[in-house]
Amino acid sequence: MTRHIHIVKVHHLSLSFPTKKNPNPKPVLDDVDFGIRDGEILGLIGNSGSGKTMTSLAIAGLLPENAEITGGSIKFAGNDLLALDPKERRAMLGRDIGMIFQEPSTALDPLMTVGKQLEEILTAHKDPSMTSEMRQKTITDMLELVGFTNAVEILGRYPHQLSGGQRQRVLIAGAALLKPRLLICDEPTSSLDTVTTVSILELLKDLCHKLHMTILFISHDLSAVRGFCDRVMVMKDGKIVDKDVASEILTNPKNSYTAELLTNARLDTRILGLEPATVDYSTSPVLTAKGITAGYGRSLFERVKKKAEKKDTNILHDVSLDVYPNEILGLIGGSGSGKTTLIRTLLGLLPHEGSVKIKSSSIGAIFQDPVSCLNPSHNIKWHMSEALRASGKAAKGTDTMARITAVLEECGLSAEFLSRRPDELSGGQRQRIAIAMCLIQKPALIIADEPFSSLDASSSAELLKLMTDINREHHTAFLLITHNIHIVRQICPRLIVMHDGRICEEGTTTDVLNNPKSESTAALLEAERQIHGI
Amino acid sequence: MEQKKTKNRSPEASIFYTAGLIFLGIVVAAFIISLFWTPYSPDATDAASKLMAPCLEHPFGTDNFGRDVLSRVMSASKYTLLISGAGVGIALILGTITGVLAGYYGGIIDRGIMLFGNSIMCFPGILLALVAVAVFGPSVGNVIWALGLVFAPTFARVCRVGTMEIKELDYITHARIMGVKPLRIMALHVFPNLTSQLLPATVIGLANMTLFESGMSYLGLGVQPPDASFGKMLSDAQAYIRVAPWLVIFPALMLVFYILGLYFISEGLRVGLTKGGKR
Amino acid sequence: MHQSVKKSLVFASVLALGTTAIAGCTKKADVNNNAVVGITQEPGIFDPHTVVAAGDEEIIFNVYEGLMKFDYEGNLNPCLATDVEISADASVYTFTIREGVKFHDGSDFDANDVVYSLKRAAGLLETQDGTALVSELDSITDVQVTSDGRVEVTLEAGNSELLSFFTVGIIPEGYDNCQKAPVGTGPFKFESYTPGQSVILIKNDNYWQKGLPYLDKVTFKVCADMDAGLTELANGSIDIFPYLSKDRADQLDPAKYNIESNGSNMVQIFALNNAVEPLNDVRVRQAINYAINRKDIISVTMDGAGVELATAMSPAMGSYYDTSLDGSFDQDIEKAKALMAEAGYENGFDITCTVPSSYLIHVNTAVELASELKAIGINMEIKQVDWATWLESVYAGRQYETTVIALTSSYAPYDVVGRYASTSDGNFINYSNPEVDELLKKIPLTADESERTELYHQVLAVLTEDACSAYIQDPTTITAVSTRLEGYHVYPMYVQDMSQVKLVEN
Amino acid sequence: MKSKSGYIIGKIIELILTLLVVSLLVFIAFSVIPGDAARVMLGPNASDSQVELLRAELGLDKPLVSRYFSWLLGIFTFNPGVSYSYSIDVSELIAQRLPVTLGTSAIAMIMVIIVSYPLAILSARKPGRLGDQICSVIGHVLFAIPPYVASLLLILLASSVFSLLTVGNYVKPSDDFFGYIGCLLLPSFAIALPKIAMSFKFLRSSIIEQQSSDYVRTSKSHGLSDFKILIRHVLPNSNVSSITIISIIMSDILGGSLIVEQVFNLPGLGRLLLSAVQGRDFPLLSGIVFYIAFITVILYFISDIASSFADPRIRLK
Repeated sequence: MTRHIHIVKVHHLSLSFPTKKNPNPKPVLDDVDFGIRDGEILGLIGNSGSGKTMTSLAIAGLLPENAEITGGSIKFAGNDLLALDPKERRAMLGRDIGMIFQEPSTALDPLMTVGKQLEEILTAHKDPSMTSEMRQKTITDMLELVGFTNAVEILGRYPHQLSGGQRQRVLIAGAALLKPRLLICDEPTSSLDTVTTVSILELLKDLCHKLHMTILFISHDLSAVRGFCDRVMVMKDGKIVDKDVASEILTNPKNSYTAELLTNARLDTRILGLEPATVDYSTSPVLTAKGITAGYGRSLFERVKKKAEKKDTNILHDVSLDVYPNEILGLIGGSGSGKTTLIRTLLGLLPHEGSVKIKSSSIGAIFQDPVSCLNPSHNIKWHMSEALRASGKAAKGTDTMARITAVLEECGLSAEFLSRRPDELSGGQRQRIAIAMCLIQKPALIIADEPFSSLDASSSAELLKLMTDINREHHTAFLLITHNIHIVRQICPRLIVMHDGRICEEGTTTDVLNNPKSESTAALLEAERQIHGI
Repeated sequence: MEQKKTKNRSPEASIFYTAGLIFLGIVVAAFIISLFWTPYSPDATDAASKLMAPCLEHPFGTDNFGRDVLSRVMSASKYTLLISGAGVGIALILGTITGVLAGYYGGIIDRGIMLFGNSIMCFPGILLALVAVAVFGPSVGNVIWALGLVFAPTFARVCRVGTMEIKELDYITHARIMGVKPLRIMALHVFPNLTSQLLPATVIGLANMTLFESGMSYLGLGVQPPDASFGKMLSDAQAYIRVAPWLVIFPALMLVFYILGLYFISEGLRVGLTKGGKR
Repeated sequence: MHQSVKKSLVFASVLALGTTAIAGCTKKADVNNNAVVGITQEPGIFDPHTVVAAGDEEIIFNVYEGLMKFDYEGNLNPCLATDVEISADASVYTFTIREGVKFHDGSDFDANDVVYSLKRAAGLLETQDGTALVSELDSITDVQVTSDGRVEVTLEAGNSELLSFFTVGIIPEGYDNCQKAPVGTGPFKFESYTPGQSVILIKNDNYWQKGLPYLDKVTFKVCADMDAGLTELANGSIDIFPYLSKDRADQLDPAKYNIESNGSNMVQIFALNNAVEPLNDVRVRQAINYAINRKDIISVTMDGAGVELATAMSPAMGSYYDTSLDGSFDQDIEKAKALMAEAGYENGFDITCTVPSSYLIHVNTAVELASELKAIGINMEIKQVDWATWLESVYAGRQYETTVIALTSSYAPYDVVGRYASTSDGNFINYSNPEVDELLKKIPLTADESERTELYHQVLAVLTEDACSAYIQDPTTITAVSTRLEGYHVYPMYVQDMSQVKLVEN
Repeated sequence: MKSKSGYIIGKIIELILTLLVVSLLVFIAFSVIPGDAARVMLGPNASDSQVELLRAELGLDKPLVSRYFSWLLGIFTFNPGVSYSYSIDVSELIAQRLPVTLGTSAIAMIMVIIVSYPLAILSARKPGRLGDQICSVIGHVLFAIPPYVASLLLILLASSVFSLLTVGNYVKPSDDFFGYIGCLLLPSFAIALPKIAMSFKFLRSSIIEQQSSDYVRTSKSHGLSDFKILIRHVLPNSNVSSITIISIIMSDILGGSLIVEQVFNLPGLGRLLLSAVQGRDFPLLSGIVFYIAFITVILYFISDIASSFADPRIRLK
C-alpha cells in the first residue's frame, strides 16, 4: 500500500442548485480540481459567494439538500466519498474529518454543558470498550491540549459562560477529539479580535503538528493567512483561479485577481496626500475629561444588588483625557478595553463619575455601522434638516436648503441625494451623510468610532480624505477610534491606548508605536503585526 | 444563502396576499354593497315565510322571523368591520403610546407600565371584555372600548420590544447627541420604524378582535338585536341547527372568511416584511 | 313538503343520539322510580314566605302546602284546612284544620303551626318589624286559635279576594331554617340543592293523601336555557321539560315524548310608560295597538302556540274575562296612521324598548314589534338589560319608555287588575284613571260573586278603551313529558306538580 | 454565578405584585358596577329601610378602601364571601364548577400537545413537501374558526353523522369518571382545534429555525444522527421558545372554555360567571374573575420558572 501524498483529492467537481423553474442554473462550483497534501495547512481564499464554503461542505458531506453534484468526484484517503451511503458518510464525520465554523457564539447548543456536548461525540462514534471515566479523561486531556488550564471546571459550564475565544477552543477540542486526519476550518477567526485570532491560529498550528492533522483553512481575507498556511488557493465564481506556495502568493502575486485581493486588504497603499491640520497644544482643549468612572446597570435596584454581591460593575476606571482644537486624536485598544463605553460617556449617554467639559456646545459622532447610522424611514433631506433643526441654527426656507446642499457637496454628495432613502445608498455614502449631519451642526469635535471597519478599501480611503479635509478647513477636532495602525500612523499626531478600562499609554504616535511601554500595548501591536503584516 | 431565501419567499408572500385579499374581499364587498342595497331590509320580519331553506328568492334562506339571511349576513359584516376596526384603532393608540414610552425610558416607567399591562393580560381576554361589557351594559360602543382596552397591552408589548431594539441603533444615538427632544425622538425617529412590526400585529389584532366580538355577541353581550352580527346570528341559529342548518352555515362562513383573510394577509406581511427588512 | 322531509331527517338524528346516550355514558336509572324535570331558572329561595321568583315556586310547590291549594284546572280547594268560613263583610276568615297530617321532620301538624306560619308571612311575629314577607297578606291584623280549635284570621278591612293567598306554605311552629332545610307537609321532602345543577326531592312516605306520591325521587335539573333543555331532552337526560316553544317541541320524537300544552294564565304585555311623551297620548297608544299584528307575533315567538289578547286578562280566568273585548285591536294600519296623524305624529317618532335579555320570548317579541311598528313610522330601538337591571330600573324605578314582559298571577283576578290602581306598587306603566281607582276599591268590598264579575268587566273595558298598554298574548305552556311517565298535568300557573306523576305500567 | 433561587425570588416578587394589581383591577371594576346589590337581592318591592339594613349587613356602607382590604384578605384566604344570589360560599360554588372548566381545559391542552408536536416534527422534517403544505393550509383554516363555531359544527356533525358522543349531558367525575371525560371530549376538542393549529404553526417554524442553527451544523459535523440531533438539541431548544406560547395557549383555552361551556350546556365557571353577571352577584363575580386571573398568573409564573430550568441562560447570568 502506497502512502497517499494527497489525503483529499477533489476531481473536476461541479455543483449547482437546480430548481423546477431553472433546471440548469449557473454552477456554484465549476470544475474544481485540487488535492490536499497529508500534513499541510492549505488556505482557501475567496470573497463571499466564491464557492469556498460549498467546496468544504462537499468534502464533509454536509451539502444542503437541494444541492446537486453534476460532475467529478472526491476521494478521501483513496475512498470515493460520493459513492458511500449516507450512514458511512456520517460515521466519517468527527472521526476522520473534523470541522469548525465561523461563529463560535452560536455553534454550541446553549442548553447543554460543554462536557455533555463533547461526550456526545464520543458516544456517537461508539467504542464499547470506553467507560465513562475514560471518556471524561479523553475530554479533559483534549481541553488541556487546546489550552484550558481549568479543564474540569470548563466541563460543567454552559456556552454562554464562556468568552468567544474560549468557545472557539471548545469547538476545536470537539473537532479534534477523535483525532481526525483532516480538519476543515471555515473562517474560524473572522468574528474574533486580533489578539484572540493570533492565539487561535497558533493553537491550530500546534495541533496540526501534535496530532498529525491536515488543515483546510478557509478565509475571505488573504492577508489573514500570512505566516499560517503552507499553500494558498484563490477561488472566484466557483473556480480556482490561483494556487501557489503561501509566501509566493503574498509577496508576489502573479494572478491579477489575487493582486487585487491583496491590495484591498492593505489600506495603507492607497493613503496618499493626507494633510491633517497642525495642532497647537498650548490652546485650551475642546474636550477635557477628568477621572471618569462609569459602567452599565446603574439603576438603584441593580446597584444595591451588585453592592451586596461585592461586584465591581465599572467598565471605566479613572480615565482622563484632553482633546485639543484641530487635533485628530487616535484611540486604540483590544476588544473589551472600554473604548465604546468611554465614547458613550463622553457623548453624555451614560451616567458617570468624574467630569467631562466640552468647549463648544455641540459634539458630533459617527459610528461603526453604516447601516444603522441612518433612519430607514426617512430620506436624506429629512435627516439633514432634522440635524439643522436640532442644532438650533435653523433658518427659513431656501436658506436652509442652500445650507444643506452646500454641506452635502462639501462631503462629496450632490443635491440629488436629498430625496434618496438610506437603503438606496452604499456604505461609504451613508457614512458621509453621517459626517454631513455632524458638519451642519458645526461641532468643535467629532468622535469617530471605527468608521472604516465595515467599508471596503476605496470607500475607507475616501472617507479618510474627507475627514482630514474637514479637519483642515473647519478646524474640527476628531477623536478617532480604530484598530488600523496604518491609519493612526498617518493622520494622528497623538495616540491613546486603552486596556481594561484604563488608559495604559498616551503620547505621540511615533513614540507609542515604536517604543511601547506597557505590555498590553506591545501585545496589541504584535498581534496586528502578525495578522496585518505591519 | 439569504439571497436565495428571499427569492423563494416572494411568491409565497404573494400567494398569501392573493388568498387573503380574496377572502377579505368577499366580506368587504358584502359590506360595501350593504351600505347601498340589500335584497330585503335586514330587520324586516315576515311571519309567513319563516325558516325557508335557501331558494331563489332567499339564496341563503330565512330565519325564524322570516328575515332574509343574505341581507342579514351582508349587514352583519358592517358591525364586524366597524368593531374590529375601531377597537384596533383604540388599542393601537393606547398601546403605541404606552409601549414606546416604556421601551424608550425603561426603568421604573417601564416596570410600571408593563406591570399594569401584564396584569391585564393575566385575564383571559374574553373574560375581561365580557366583564367590562357586563358592567357597563352591552352596546357597540362599550364593546369597542372594552376590546380596545383588552388589546392595548398586546400592541404595547410589540412597541416596547421594538422601541428597545431601535433605541440601541446608531441613528437614535445620533439624534440624542444632536439634542433632539425625547418626545420628538419617539414620535419621529422611533415610531415610523415600528410600522413593520405593528402592521402584522394590527392585522392579527383585527382578526382576534373579531373572534372576541363574535364570541361576545354569541353570549348576547355584543351587538344588540334586531341588528345583525355574526355571533348573534349563530347563537340564535343554534336552536334550529337541526332543522335549519343554513342559519349556522352562512354566518359561520362569512366570519371564517374574514378572519382567514386577515390571517393570510398578516402571514403575507410577515413573510414580505422580513424579506424587506433583510435587504 | 321540503320542510317535512327535513324534519323527519332530524328526528332520525335525535333518535340516534338519544339511543347512544342511554347506551353510552349516562348512568340513567331507568328502572328506578324517579323523574328528572328540566328547569331554566336557577332556584335560590326555598323559604315559602320569602320566595319571589316563579322559578322557585314551581319546585317548592311539592314541598310545602297551604290551607288552600290550586288544582290544575285552576280550582281553589281546601288542603291543610278542611273547611273555611268567611264573614259577611269578608274581614274574618275562619279555617277548620285537617287532622292527622305530619311534617317532614315527623312532628304533627296542628293549629299552632298555622298561626305561626301565617303570622310569619304577615310579619306579625314579635321578632319581625311588621313588614309582611308576603305583601298580599299585609292586611292581616291578627291570627288566633279559637276555642273550638279552628284558626281565625282577622283583616284590617274586608277583602273577599284574599282566599287564594292562603295557599301560602305552612311550616312547623317556631321553625326558621326553611332556606337551608325546608320542612313542609307536601308530597315530597327536600333532599339537596347543588347550585347551578339540581334540586333533589324524595318521596314523603307519610303524606296525608294516601297512595300519593308515586315517584320515589324527583330531580329538578338546571338547564341554561330552552335550547339547552331541548338538547337534554334529545339526550334523554331529562324526562319533563316545561316552557318549550312549539317549533322546538316539534323537533322531539313523538314516540319518546308526549307534548302537553295549556294556557299559562300569563299576560304578555307590550308595556307603554303612560307617563312619558308621546305615550301619554291615548291616540298614540291606540295607534300602537292597531299597528301590531298579534297573530304574527305569536307565530314568530311561539310558533302559533298562544292566545291573542286585547285586554289585561287572560281568557283562562274564565268568567272574569270579558269575551266582548276580543278583537278590539285587530290590526288596522290605516286607522293607526290616522290616529298618529291626529296626535301630531304623522312622521312617527323614535322610542326605546327595554327588555330583559334572559327571556328570549320577550326579546323576540320586541324584535317583531320593532319591525311592525316601522309601518306607522315608529322607530323602536331595542335595549337588552339583565334581569336585575330590569327589575331595578324598569319595574321598580319606572325609568323606561316601553318594555315587553309577561305578567304572571296566582289564580286570582284581583291580582291581575289590582296593579292598575294609580297607587299600586305594581303599576309600573304609570297608568292613572280615577274611574279605575274607584272600581278597584269597590271590588274587595263586594261579597256578591256576579256583582264582582261585572266590576271586573268594567275595569277591563276601561283599560282597553284607554289602551293603557298593548296586550299581546297568553303564551301556551308547552311541556314535553317522557312517554315513560303519566299523570303529569300542566297547571295554569308556574308550578310543577309531581305528586300525580307515575311510571307507565307495561 | 447568580443563584437560581435569586431568580425565583425575583419572579415571586413579580408574581405577588401582579396579583395585587390584578386584585385592584378586579375590585375597582366591580365597585363601579351600576345597580345596588342589596336592592337586587331584596327584589323590587323592598322598602328603603330594608335595603339599608342589608347594605350594612353586607358591609356595603363602609368606605371603599376598607372594603378593598377586607375583600383582599378574604380572597387570598380562599374565603371571598357568600354569594348574594345563591346564599352559599363563593369558594364552594367555584369548587363545584371547577372540575368542568379545568377538566375541559386540561383535556384540550393534552389534545393540543399530542396532536401538534408529532405533526410539527413530521412537517418540519421536510418543509415545503406536500404533506407539510397540506398541514399548513389546514392549520390556517382551523386557526380562523372560533371555538364556539367549531362547537356548533361539531354538534351538527356529532349528532347527525357520527352519533358518537352525547352533547350537553354533564356527568360528575365522582359519579363516573369515564363518563365525565367522555362528556368533556367534544367541547375540549372544539377549544383545542384552533390552538392545535397555533401550536403546530409555532412549533414547526421553531423546529425549522433550530434545524438551520449553527449548533445543529456543529453536531452534524460531529457525526451525530439526525434523530439524535432532533431529540437532544432541536426539540429542547424549540421547547424553550414554546414554553411561553404554551402558557399563552393555556390562558386562551381557559377563556375559550368559558364560551364553549355555554354552547354545550356544561355547568362550568362560564355559566356561573354569566349568571353572576346577571344577578349582580358581586362576591361571586369578583371571585370567579379573580381566581381565573389567579390561575393564569400562576400558569405564567410556572412557565417562567420552567423556562429558567430549561434554559441555563436565564437562570445563570
